Amino acid sequence: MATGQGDTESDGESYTRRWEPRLERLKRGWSRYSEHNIGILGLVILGIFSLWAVVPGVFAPHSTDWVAYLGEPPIESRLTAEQVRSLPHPPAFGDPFFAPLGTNANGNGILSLVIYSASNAMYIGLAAGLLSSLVGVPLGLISGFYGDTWIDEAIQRFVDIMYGLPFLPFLIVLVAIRGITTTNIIIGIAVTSWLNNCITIRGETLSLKERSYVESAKVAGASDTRIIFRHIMPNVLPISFVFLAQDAAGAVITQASLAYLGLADFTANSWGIMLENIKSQGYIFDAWWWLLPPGIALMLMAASFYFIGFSMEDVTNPQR
Amino acid sequence: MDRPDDREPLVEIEGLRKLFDQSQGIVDTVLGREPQPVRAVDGVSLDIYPGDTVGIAGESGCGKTTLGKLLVKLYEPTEGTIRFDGDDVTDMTREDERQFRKRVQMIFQDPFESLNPRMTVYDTVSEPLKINEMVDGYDERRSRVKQVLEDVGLGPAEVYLDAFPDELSGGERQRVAIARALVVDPDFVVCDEPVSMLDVSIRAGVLNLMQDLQDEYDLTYLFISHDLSLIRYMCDRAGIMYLGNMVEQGPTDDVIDDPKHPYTEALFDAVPDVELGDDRRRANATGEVPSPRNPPSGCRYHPRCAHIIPPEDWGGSQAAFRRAFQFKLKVQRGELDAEAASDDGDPVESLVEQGLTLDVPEEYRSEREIETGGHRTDAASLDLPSDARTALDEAAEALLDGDQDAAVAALDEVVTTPCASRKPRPLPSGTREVACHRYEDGDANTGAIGGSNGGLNAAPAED
Amino acid sequence: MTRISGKYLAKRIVVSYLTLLVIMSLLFVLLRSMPGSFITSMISSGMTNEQIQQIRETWGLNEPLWRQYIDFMINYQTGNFGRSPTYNAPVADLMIRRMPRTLVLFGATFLIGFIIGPLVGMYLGWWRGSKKDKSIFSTSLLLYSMPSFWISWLFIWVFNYELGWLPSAYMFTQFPEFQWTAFTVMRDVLYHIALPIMSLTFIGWVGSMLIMRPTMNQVTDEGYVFLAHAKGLSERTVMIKHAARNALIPVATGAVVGLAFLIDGSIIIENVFNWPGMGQIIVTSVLNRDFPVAQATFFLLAVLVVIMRLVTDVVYTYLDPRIKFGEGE
Amino acid sequence: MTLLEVNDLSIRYAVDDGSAVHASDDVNFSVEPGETYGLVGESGCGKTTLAKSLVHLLDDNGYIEDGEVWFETTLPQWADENGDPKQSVIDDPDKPVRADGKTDLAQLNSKQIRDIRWRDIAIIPQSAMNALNPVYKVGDQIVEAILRHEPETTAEEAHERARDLLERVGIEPDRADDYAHQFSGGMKQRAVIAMAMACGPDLLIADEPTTALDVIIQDRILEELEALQEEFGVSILVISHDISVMAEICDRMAVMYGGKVMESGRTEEIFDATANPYTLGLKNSFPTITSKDQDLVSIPGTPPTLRDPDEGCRFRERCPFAVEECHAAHPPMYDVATADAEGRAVESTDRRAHTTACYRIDELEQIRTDAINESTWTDQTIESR
Repeated sequence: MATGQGDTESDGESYTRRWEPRLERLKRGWSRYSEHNIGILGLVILGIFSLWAVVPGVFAPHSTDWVAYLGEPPIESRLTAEQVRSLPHPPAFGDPFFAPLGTNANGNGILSLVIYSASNAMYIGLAAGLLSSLVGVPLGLISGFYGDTWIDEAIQRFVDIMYGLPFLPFLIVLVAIRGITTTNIIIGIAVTSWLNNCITIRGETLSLKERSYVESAKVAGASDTRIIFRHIMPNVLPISFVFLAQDAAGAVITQASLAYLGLADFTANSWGIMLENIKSQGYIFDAWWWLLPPGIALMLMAASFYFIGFSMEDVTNPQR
Repeated sequence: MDRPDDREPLVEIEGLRKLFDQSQGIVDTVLGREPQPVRAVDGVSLDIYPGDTVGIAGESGCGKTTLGKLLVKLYEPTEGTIRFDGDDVTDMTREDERQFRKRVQMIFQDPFESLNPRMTVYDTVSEPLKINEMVDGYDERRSRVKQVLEDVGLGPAEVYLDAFPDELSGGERQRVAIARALVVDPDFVVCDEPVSMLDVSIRAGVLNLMQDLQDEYDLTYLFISHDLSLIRYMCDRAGIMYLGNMVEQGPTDDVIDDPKHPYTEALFDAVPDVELGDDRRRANATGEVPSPRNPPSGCRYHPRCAHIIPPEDWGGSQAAFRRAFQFKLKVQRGELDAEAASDDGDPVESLVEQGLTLDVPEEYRSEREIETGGHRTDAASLDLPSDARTALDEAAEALLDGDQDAAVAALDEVVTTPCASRKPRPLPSGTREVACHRYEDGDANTGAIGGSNGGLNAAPAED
Repeated sequence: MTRISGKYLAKRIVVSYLTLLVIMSLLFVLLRSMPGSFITSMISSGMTNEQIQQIRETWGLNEPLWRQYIDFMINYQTGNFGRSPTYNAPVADLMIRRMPRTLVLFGATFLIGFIIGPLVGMYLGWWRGSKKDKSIFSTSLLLYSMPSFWISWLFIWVFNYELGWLPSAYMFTQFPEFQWTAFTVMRDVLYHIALPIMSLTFIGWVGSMLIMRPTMNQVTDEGYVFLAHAKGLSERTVMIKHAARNALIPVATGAVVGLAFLIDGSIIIENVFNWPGMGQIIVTSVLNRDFPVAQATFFLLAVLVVIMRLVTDVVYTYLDPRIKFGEGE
Repeated sequence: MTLLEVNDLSIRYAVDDGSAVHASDDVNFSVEPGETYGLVGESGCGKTTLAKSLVHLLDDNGYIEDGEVWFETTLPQWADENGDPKQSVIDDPDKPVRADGKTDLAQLNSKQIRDIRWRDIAIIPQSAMNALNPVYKVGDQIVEAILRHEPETTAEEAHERARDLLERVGIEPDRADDYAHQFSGGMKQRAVIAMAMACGPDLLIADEPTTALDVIIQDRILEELEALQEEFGVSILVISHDISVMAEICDRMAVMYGGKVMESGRTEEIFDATANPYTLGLKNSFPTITSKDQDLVSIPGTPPTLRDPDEGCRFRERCPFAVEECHAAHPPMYDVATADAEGRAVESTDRRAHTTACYRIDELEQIRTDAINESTWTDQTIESR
């Protein structure tokens, strides 16, 4: 935008004056958001998971290579037959070792594994959510802004066809073909999850561009890019954040489902893989301390994204 | 109200037409569906002189807002030309368009929608300056914005500059919208229902402000409103639109005090007024506005018109013809069929009596209509010529046989009107222009108009 | 109530068919772009040269690519899905046996989910903002966040492992001690399908609730709901007959999304419960590199989605009398 | 005998921050049988709230704080064979029924009021355009109302009546089988009116009955309302901001501002002997179609928010005639006739008389003269925000 450079000449004071009302609005938005208990709860949960993801060592009692009875690497001795038979070991608090959520069949601490896996889920969720926003929002904006032209028609036809694809089978085939890596899983999820994003943003854009403030910008001679970026995008972005959160939640669950089906990058630590392990090693009904924590962690991670998303939706809903 | 002839019009509109296509998907095109466009503006000509306030009035769907948006180039016309200060607006270079955008602005109806909720008052008002690179530097821009805000009565401006629209009342918002329009110091402003969303006690303030600003900024207004009393208050000249056509235009006081077009007459009769009290006449018009997708042929208003013109060989009265024509319309629309005939008495008579009723206010109804709640009228008391009466009976019989086409055919011979066959041209009549067949020939039918220049109507305006 | 013109229906069917053609082309491209040769993945070590040649023949791999594409498209439209190397049987036969099983599971959960979801959504939307709404809504989001295989395990654990009430796998009792009659078979299938359906609907209903709740809430502000109250109708009548009936309209469109969710869900559930349907086979075939099967399963699931979308479209027109497809307005 | 008697009715809206919006405060008025009574005022003055509260149709956060709504009717289960309340009900102190047979609607619970709605008091809502349910046939929606309140009616009878009602308001009876989207705007409005008359109510509340309509149709609808009133003797409570419409159809009216009644009386009295600064200001501020060269004067400032308002006169901040006294308390209703005749301020107890809420009623002549002057309204420093 060639028209925006005038602002640089202003002094610092006028900048503070200009930002004040915006801060004020943010505050008001926050106070509306914080009316929702689940919104706060979502942020708290996500906050904890973020800490786990960034500094897992602070929270985890031991590393992921720790083995029951033997301790942290380097490990020189081997487990006795009796010790092996006691695995997976239920929660133990110091006797014979410290593992508050027990161990898996290999003797690794469940709590540590759960904490160290947070970063993987977080990464997949945010990356897939962001990616699908990055595809869906611009396409939705363009499709809506040029509504009823061939551009719109082409994008909508494409979306239509993509909706005809069964999501998980498509993902399975895609991942099987392209190779099972975290990146491919993220791309696979994003390839299908941008559709809702695009459709909603398009609908919103279609209605926004009929607003008279958009028309008066046109009368003033504003270019298409100015109208899209200055007048329409700021008003659809909050909604796209809602979708980002929901897509992130969906991505976390989808990744776990793929892991369950055996389509996961088994070099990484993830809750889905922990669950796949309990199945493949046959301890589903024998080791609740192994079955429950990763599932609950998955559920809470996805739920926190949903909680945030739906609370935000209420803030962005102009009706209320 | 006579304007000096040496003035050049600021805006000249000629034969302006705007059709909105229904959106057509690829598949529709493949399957060969016929598009049926909405004829929003359909052949409007109008001159606007500098310093004037020209009012455009009409019911919803008459195309007045579309006309306004065409004038500020929000829409491209399908046909016709708009000249602004001598330059054709539809065919402009980039630089010309830049100049045009500085000189022409628009104020919108809904102050709650016309301001971007995420921009402060300063951002909103300064935007046209930024876009058109009119004032350099933040500080100059800010002082220009302040000055305009104070001009529109939002003073001290400091209080408002950093406010967001949702912190302002409706009246304040509309003032901000006016400030945004005026900040580039335009020549011509289109005002689309600028006060219709405001409270009565606030309205007058905004209207008076607009009048003051007109002098101060040397403005020409196009004032669009459905509220005729506002048009009267604000405008020097008024144009009345109906279904995309301009049916009458002229000096406001003349148009309102002595409406010539039957539609204008009905429109003004319909406005309730504190001062008239019981003396008020109601609007003598039948039915409602038809769809602009499929408007009536000829004069768009003829199906509702009280003064519809009978054919030359019509032996009866105009009032009788109007009823006979309503009969025909009802048959065409399928509103009259065998089921409607009552069991008691002659079914033919019953159908004729129903078909001849007029859907008008009570003061225009026949006695029988008032008695029956508007569902029957007395055919015998009407001055119907015998051939028409025969045609009506024939049509009724055809209806009883369930043959709608035959019924229409039976009426086509006798019940025809020039109003339906060709479109009236807007012709000068006294101080104004009226598009009505009654004013086309000095010697025809009504004689309602004296000394009209009959030379102009040689070629019927047919499209 | 016939509001759908034949012309419109024809148009929708043409569009659906075109969609399928594009999906098939996509499938063709996907499978041909696999790393490594397409054929190597289908050849197992024990195959004779003749068999390999036969595979090459069936897949027309000796032909140029465009020729392969055309053959593929024609074969698929005539129901010729090729032969499965792992099952050593025509893929079509396999599909015909498996498809009904998936449809039963899928149909049942779809129906139950789309009854419970809108009902709950109706109540929550009507009482939006109440304590009940808040607690039920957040609980349902928690459910929605559960991986379906995990919740299935929990169900199996409780109802099979601990209580022993319901079987945890397969479609029939493996070594039945009862007489095989239509009735006992039905009962046996119902007995086996109970847990899969429970697990799937436990999560599946939330999707349609999420659409119903906000639309229901919007509808409460409509003039006709106000008028229904003003007419003196009971709250229940207003809620169900006037509000919910209108709020259902967008749910029909949203059903497409819920549908995709349920298909994904049933794939997982079939694998958990060893339900011998298409969801199970698509995973095993991909993992076993049995591409003829994977391809056909994928295709048929796409057909299912496309048909269901067609159905929701038709349902939509019945729900909303304002929509009269295929004519001027 | 009055049909409706509203005494000291106060309505509040609860707001999130714990304060309350005083949508209407100590409002008194009464409606006679067969009369058209108007509540006129700008948006947010509480007129719609007031009307809706009569039959408990407020939004969820609205509630009746105080006051009585006596209406000439009784619940079906409290009625004897003549439709009058049984003596035992009148004697029962727990039942809000008076000896003259009126029931206090404000005290009915939400189930009881549903029996009153439509049967006794019908509403034509503000947006009659979307008051028809799009998914049901128009006729069926009328039938629904009939069957609700007259369960002994058969479906065929109800259908027949629905068709008659439509025909009565000028719609082809066959169109009963059409859906709302097949109706034009004017027809929808007529259909809602037909529906409102379905159970023969005694009072019709018409909330902005013509606002969304084009002027020619508006004209016809107003005529239709007048005709219905003549035919059925129904009383109409009209709510509108459009003073011209009100002047045309109302017998009596109350001018409302900020939740209070500022002036009430017969329509001619209010227009010809205006006695309140607000009404005077309002008259100054809207154009009429008949007068040439008018000068409009707006009332400075904006209407109050009504969030926990103070004690003073609601209009004083915008009133050029405000004096010290106006800050202390909102004025009571004074009798205008006495003030005009004797120049004295006498509180009025007669709610049918022409009354006004202004302390300076004793200087009425002077106020009227000054109010015409534009400078009276512009030459004052009133904070605009």
